[in-house]
Amino acid sequence: MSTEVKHEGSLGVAMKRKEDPRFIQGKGRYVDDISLPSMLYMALVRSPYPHAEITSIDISQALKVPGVKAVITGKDLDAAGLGWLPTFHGLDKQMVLALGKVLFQYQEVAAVFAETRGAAADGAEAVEVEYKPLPVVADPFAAKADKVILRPDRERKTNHIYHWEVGDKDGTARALAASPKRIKQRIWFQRCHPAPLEPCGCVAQFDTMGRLQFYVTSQAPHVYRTALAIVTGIPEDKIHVISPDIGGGFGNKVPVYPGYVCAIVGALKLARPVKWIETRTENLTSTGFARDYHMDVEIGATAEGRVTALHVATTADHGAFDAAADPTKYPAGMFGVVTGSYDFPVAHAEVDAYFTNKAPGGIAYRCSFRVTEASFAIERAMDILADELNMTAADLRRKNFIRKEQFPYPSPLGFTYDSGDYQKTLDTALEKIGYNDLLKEQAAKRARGELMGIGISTFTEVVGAGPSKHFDILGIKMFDSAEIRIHPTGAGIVRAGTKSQGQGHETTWAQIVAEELGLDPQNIMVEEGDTDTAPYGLGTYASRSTPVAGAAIAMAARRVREKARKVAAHLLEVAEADVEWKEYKFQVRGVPAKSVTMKEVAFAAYTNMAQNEPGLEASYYYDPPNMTFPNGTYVAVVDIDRETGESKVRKFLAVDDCGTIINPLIVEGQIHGGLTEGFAMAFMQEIQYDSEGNHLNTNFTDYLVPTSQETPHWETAQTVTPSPHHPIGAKGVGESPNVGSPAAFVNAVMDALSPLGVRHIDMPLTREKVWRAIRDAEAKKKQL
Amino acid sequence: MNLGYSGEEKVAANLATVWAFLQNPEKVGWCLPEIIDVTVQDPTHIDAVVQVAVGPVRGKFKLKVELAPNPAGRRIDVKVSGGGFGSAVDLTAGADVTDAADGTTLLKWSGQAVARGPIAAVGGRVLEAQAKKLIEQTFANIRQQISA
Amino acid sequence: MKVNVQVNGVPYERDVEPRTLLAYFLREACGLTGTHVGCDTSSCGCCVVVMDGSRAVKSCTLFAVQADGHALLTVEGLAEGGKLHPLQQGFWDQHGLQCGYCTPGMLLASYALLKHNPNPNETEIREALAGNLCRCTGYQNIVKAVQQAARSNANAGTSQ
Amino acid sequence: MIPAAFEYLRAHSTDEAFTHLQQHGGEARVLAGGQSLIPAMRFRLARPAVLVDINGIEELNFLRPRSGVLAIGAIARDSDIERAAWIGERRWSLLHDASRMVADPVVRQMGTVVGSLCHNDPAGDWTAVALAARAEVVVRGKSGQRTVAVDDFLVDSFTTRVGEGELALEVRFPVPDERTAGSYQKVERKVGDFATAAGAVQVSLNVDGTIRGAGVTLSAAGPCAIRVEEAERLLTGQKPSVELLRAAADAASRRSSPQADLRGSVEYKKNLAGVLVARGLAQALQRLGVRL
Repeated sequence: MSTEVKHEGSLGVAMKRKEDPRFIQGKGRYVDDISLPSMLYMALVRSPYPHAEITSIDISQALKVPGVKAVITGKDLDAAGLGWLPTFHGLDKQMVLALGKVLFQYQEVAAVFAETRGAAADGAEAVEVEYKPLPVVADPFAAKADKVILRPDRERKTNHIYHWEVGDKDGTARALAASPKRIKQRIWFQRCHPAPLEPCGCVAQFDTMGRLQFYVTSQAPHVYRTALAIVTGIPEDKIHVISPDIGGGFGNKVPVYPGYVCAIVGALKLARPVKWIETRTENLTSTGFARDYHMDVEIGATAEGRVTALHVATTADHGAFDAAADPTKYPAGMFGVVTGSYDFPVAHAEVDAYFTNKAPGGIAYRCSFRVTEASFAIERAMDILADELNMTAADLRRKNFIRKEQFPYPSPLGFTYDSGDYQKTLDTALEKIGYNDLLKEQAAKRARGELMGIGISTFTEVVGAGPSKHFDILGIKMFDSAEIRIHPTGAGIVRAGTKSQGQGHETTWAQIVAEELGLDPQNIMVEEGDTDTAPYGLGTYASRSTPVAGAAIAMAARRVREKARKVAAHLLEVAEADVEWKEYKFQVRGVPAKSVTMKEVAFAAYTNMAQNEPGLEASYYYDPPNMTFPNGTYVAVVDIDRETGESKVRKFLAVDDCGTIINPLIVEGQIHGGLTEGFAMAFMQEIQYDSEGNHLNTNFTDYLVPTSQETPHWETAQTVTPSPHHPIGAKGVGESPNVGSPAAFVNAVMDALSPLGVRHIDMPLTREKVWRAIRDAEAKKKQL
Repeated sequence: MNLGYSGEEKVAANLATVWAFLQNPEKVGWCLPEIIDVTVQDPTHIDAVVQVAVGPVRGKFKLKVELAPNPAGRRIDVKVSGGGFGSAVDLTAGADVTDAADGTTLLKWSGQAVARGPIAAVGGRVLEAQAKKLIEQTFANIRQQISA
Repeated sequence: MKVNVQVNGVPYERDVEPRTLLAYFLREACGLTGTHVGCDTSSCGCCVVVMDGSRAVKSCTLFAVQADGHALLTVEGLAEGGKLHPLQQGFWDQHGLQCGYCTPGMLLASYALLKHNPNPNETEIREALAGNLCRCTGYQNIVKAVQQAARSNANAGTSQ
Repeated sequence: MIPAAFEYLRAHSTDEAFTHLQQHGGEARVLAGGQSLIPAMRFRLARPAVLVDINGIEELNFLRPRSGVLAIGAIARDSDIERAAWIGERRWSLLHDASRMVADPVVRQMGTVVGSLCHNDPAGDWTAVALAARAEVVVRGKSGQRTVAVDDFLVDSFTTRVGEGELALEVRFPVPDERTAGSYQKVERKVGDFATAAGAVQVSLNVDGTIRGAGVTLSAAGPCAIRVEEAERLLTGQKPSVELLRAAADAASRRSSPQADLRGSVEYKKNLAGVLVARGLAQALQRLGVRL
């Protein structure tokens, strides 16, 4: 029947992205591009004080500003039962607009609605708020003392939010005590902000039937719909959430923010559409921050360098509300992956979180819930241990890797690692970068007093949340979903519960469907982000799209295939059992010449289906049996300028193992981007507060996002160890470079400084910190 | 941001004259630089409006001023808090008042400014200049006014 | 206040407040939403457009009234007759974009660069694009995209 | 973020601009490149009632060497200098360096040298450069035009000799001779940031290889750009040597009186002042073919 040439397959093809033509021509449609007739603009009044009682709010002058239509305050919302908003992991709530007092600088105090952007800003400026300053708690260690209780609204009158622990406490203590070698280090992963270039924003409108249409920068539109239904009491069928094109998310666009609720209230109250687009200052000061973990890491080892035990005790700064977007059962996310790539016989990890007068958050910034912190802690600590044992960083790692034959590997902190070949990945990296030559060069330079460092990070992360028995957000299990429809001509559409923010789903999802069905990916349309059409899914963050939704798509495609098999049997005039799927088409078992393509079957499914059900579509809700465990080896080479403290990253190689690669072009792009954010955290990015609780990095002049000039040149390579439990063996990659690279950079700088006896410097490694460390170390040497 | 300053003014008047001046809130209020308006609330509290003008930055700041003259302790403390530009500024300043015995009086002052909000975050370098000027000028004006 | 501008060769006359920033003028008064706004401090470059043929400017740090009488090029005007500009083609071929938010600004800053330096090396490209932030790509593929466009221009014997 | 409303006046000639400025006095600001002013207006830290736009004044759009001076008009852009045909000449190396380090490459296509001098940010680039090169600013006031040496022009942070109602027309850099070279050294946290510390250096040699004159200045080292007179004195008349450069650098470090901020502590910035002056001098001398 078929004479078509063999389909080459779509998996592993470096296909150009299908979504790009609209972006390169300025035809993307982001939230701020949406203008509705008679739309109003909203601006927020924010507190200059980090902790203060609100003694009065005078809106009378604001209401006189030309163009201002209304002003709402916390009191108005509270009266309507909208004073508070539950946070995503369900353990706390957050004020929508300040009620009685403010708890962090730039907290939302009032919302102004006006005819133009300018009038809204004029109105916000005219709102007069009087504050009575209260004592400020600006760091979590001060919060522990409970001298000032920041959240008297809570049942427990303490700043302590939770204690979480995992592993064998006593066993770990015993093993540590018995270890001949021990290292202990306080490692702080500084507060960061994802700062996507498009700030958060929304447009809210109630249509003539009273149904809410809500355009919003959301990484998880379905969860928003459910959350909004719960918060506002609007029935869920009357809420339509649309995530249009999103200009980067990185975890920042997972939580529901107070501004969204205000915009909806304004749209309802004024019966006009309302647009709210954050300013960059609002983005950096009030929406979800990440990290801020103070980790005391302790490792025990034998004299020969075999690790015996790991203990990590963390103090976490969560800000004024516990708005961490973690799954309910995991207040500290996947921090339990802190044993990393190493075979620790026993381990214990604990996290204590505190309220402070800082912005709320604790979101997963390009990270699967606290994996970045965990990975940094273990990779940094292993280097400190290597230094202590006088071993190279590579040798210590080799000695302690989980071996290939140990997979599936039950970690002492409760995960079952799916697959990996850490030794091979490390060897590939060291050979490719010329590790031995670098060591020689370094020795020669050290002899001349020059500071050159080589940093290695051999990380393992855990992504793809997650199996329903463990993972939920607001009670909703963390499955994901896909619906596939194949049209008569063999073109089709796939809809998923995820939402791309640049990851290229319109291309990769099409490739998965095309691979499974032997169709042309160019004619598989991908649609996401519209809750009226997409199946319910938990969204895109925590590297869960490929591990969960990617699997759902493959499984839905296989369901389509099973249905198509029946039609193929009819066309081939054989029993269904005699039809096999081979080389991207259906053929009669043992008779390759007798075959039909999916395209032919698709047409028949609508025109000649015989007794079969017409049409060709299927859906699948995928509940992953396990997480996936991408891993890799990163090597950084740095040169340090003694006089200025500048660290120059001369060379960087990333060898990633993310399992099966769907699109190498996109995988490489994800790695470049993640490495750049890892570089940013290692050297530049930090959200700082002074002791008075003032936010010091409120815009891009002080929150330092690297430009093309600071960013190093990246080299990449891959090893492929498929995930055994994922339908196509893919593990996810978007976060690996961001999770694995900070330690490589910092280890490189510390390696450069090790001849001076410098052991650890907290990120970001600014010029001054490095300069100071060198100067202090030299002064100390002189004294000796 | 947190800024600290100090300085000294020699007033060509005796101690009694100086204290008489310092205990008059209206008079002290008008010593704030670029002052536009002073409203006396009570003997130790005034509301003031000052014009801020440094480089491109121009605007009005509404200030609440609390005076704590203490002739016995030979000291005057001033607390200023206020706002403008969606920001808040708290200034505290104090001066030790000593009789120089030659008919003049010495004001040894020191002050501290804390700014919050966009003015500190964006206008940091501008504010630096302004806060210093505000405190310095206030004491210089006090000297001039008393001497006049 | 009346503003007359040529945007992508098309005349627009609009009446706006003097405080209207050029970026919002293009987006809201002209309906050309390809030009984006990503910050308030002239740092991110999402709003870059080309003025008078070869000057890249940040349209969020310019008032619309200042553009009166000038010619502007925005991302919407790069393709001609349905054919992508070599820079657009380069960004697509080399995977020089992910979320797409910085892309218009990157394209126009690159356009101005190639006007002044038709054959830039990697260092020169990285220097010239340092006024534009990208959070997704790590810049490397953007460099490759600009190089591809430069080669393509050279092959076509033009410097468009 | 949207600025507060203002009245916009476009000037087509210096006379017209001057008339507007005289009429509105302190209520008016000149809009040249706007790259510092407009962000300040967006944050509403600046809220001038009137903006006098001078970008349309063609007579101020020049960049030309004439009778021993390089005159840069009030609306000549930073990028005009970066791209000028003659900028690659050794004598202009100080300007050349700086023209590639001011702000970022797009901002430089609007930003102006004269505007930057008038803004007088404590961490500005052109202020230190103009000081090292001993430039002068031409200001139009009520009593006509006057020329002000940059040393005198820079009064205090954000304050210059341009009074209310006045207009700065151009800056004049003396054309250095053949045996002059310079260097601009800047440490910044990233491109587009203000300097953590910066040093501008310009050195002229005598035929015998001794230093005829030197300009050594610092930015981000005080309320506004400062001249390191001690370093200039030390260098003048001497034969270049490693020790001499060290001494000049130490003088720069001592003279530097920076403010601590997010960019660094006083101690670190003072260290940088010395390091950058040493590097700048070494580079300027290297450009003159001097091997130390």
